[in-house]
Amino acid sequence: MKIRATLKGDVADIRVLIAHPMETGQRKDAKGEIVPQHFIQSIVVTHNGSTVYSGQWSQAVSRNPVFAVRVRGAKAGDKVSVTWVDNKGDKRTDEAVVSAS
Amino acid sequence: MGIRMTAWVVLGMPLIAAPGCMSFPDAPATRSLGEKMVAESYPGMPDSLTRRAVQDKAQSICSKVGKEKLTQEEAAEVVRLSRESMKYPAAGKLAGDWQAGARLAYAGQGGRVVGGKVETAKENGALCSNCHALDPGEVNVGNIGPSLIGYGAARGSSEEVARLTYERIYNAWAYAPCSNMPRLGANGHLTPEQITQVVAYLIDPQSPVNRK
Amino acid sequence: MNGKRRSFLRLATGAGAVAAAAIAGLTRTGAAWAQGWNKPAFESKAVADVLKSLGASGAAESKDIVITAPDIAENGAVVPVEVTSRIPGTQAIAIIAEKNPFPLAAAVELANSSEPYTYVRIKMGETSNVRAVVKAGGRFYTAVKEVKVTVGGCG
Amino acid sequence: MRRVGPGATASLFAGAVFAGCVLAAGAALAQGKPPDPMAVGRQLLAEDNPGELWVQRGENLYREKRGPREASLEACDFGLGPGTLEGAFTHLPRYFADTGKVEDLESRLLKCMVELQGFDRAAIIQTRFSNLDRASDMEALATYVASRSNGMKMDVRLDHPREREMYKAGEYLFFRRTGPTDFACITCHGDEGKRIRLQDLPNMTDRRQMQAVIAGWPAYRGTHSTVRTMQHRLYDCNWQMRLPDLGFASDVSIALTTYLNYQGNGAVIRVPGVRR
Repeated sequence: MKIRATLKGDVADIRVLIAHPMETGQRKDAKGEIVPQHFIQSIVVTHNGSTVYSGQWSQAVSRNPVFAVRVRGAKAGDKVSVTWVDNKGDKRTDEAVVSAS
Repeated sequence: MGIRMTAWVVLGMPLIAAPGCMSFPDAPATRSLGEKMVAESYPGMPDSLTRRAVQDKAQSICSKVGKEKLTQEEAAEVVRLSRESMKYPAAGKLAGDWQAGARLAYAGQGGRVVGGKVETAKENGALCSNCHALDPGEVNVGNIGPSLIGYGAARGSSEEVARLTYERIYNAWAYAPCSNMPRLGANGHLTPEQITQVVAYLIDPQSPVNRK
Repeated sequence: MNGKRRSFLRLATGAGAVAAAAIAGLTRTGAAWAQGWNKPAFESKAVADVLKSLGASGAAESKDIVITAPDIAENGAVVPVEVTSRIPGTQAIAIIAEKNPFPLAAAVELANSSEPYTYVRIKMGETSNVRAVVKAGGRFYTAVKEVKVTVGGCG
Repeated sequence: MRRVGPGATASLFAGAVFAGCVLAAGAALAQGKPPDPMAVGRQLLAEDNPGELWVQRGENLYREKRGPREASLEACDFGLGPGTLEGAFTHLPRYFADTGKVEDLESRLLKCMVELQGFDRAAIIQTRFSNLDRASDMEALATYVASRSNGMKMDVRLDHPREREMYKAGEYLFFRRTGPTDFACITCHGDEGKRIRLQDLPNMTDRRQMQAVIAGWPAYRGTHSTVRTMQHRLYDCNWQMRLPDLGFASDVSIALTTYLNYQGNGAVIRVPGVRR
């Protein structure tokens, strides 16, 4: 995961890149076998510990997902965390700090 | 790095040199080097495929490096070779089913190689829309070749127009030597029957290409 | 986050509890977010059913929802969709690709401190309307934009 | 992407909510052209680059002790001495005395993975390109190493006679028509304002357009959901030309890369790029 949180005025623009296959369950692999669904279902972004984005996604979100959230009242040094959980129960959390643009 | 830099500085040369200041292999040496590379750069491929990377005579003439121009003699030779290559459908009719041609015109697949195998799934597409506008209602078209919107409306659908169109698809270089247009029939990418379908798509008054 | 916001994504059934629990355990405000994946909404094949599952049936058309997405997408696998709401009190935004086999792509709840904005890249199987649904002040609003999906390159 | 100026990627976090829209429409109006129906998408896709995830992964792979010899790649020489990555990519391809060959980034990585780490050459070549079922170490490593020249200018020198041979051979191949489509590189990349379907084709006889190309490879390709290297770009063009599979790190590929990179000299490297 890669999180960029950049300040513009008092708004933190939080942009997130995630490495995830986001399999739809419709694709066949090289052997012609269906690749089972494997996608992020829930994703939460916090700003200084408060949830600012609580998303639910389908398999239609692109492979290697990219998403963004913008938070007011932010300042440089604020803490941001992103946590995702997929349909297999895999999860991951990463953290970043808001930087001045 | 240090040594390279020092050498240039000592010699008082600019750090970025233009190719003109250096000695390069001449054209015949370059050609033989390039051809040797081609012969060695498709390892593990069957002969039936490596043969594709060997130039025929017309391709060789048409491969002018840089701004070098085709001579009149060369152009005439390409036209001659191209006329020689012409083959026509067994049934004789040069304009087929325009609706089948419509499907072919927008199809870009066929004949590509992955892992030493030629893709087999479907028939070869005619690749037209990669480079030409055809149906004015279709925006997803290229512009490497001229727009063919209204092709038949402008020319009619006579036997002569059908023949000219067929030949320009079968081997475009008979009319425009060394143009960007692939010699789709002569190279075996399309069958004569497929070409008649594309001809119909271009000239048939019912075709969207000619819709007012 | 208040109770009303939660209802946008609340899951009627127990499915998705694994995901919910995992998130709950990992975020400090987890308890407020201990709702699962909205299975009925995500598994609906008809747009009307998606809206119903989101509680958004009868959402009002609004010019105050701006969808920024390409008129023509060069690659259906990666269609960027940005939704901005100018409706006061925006609490949640959903993105629906109407002709996808399962139209609901994402449903997002936002905090009071979040800008009324969401951005995500989605897959689109064919040319289709992209519909945004906004929940604001407990009411639902919607807007659409057509995205034409092309086969790129040499096909 | 090519219609988006270099400044666009810098304005990543424009505070104005509709910045993407306004910039795109504004640019079109200013030029008196109808708005480009793909501009919004291109701009949005240029703003966030999943390819950055490959830089991270590549760095880990570079530092990690791997392979039968349990060695990292930190002793790999990309032309500026073992372990020096900064600026190394700007001079590639170049002649290497230890192999007696002109090599590009990927061929050099291949050599080091075989000789330093003890990996099987054929196995690396087998997995040189990722697919949706399998990642490629080569793609991640090439992206990381190239990214260490970010901000520097492409500067292929052609000091060595073998480099000059490669350059001339590359030029010859660039114009060489072959295969069932009669294509050469120049067929699609020699004129202004050309497209294959809706995709713009850079005119590679124009130095500035060539620089824009060279600045951004390896690149994250949205259609492939992965980073691709120049080796893959050339392989892919070969595939569209209906030629057989172009050999990885083959002389044809390195000669073309030498020609292209030299033509793109002066390009400020910004890797990974973003491509359709």
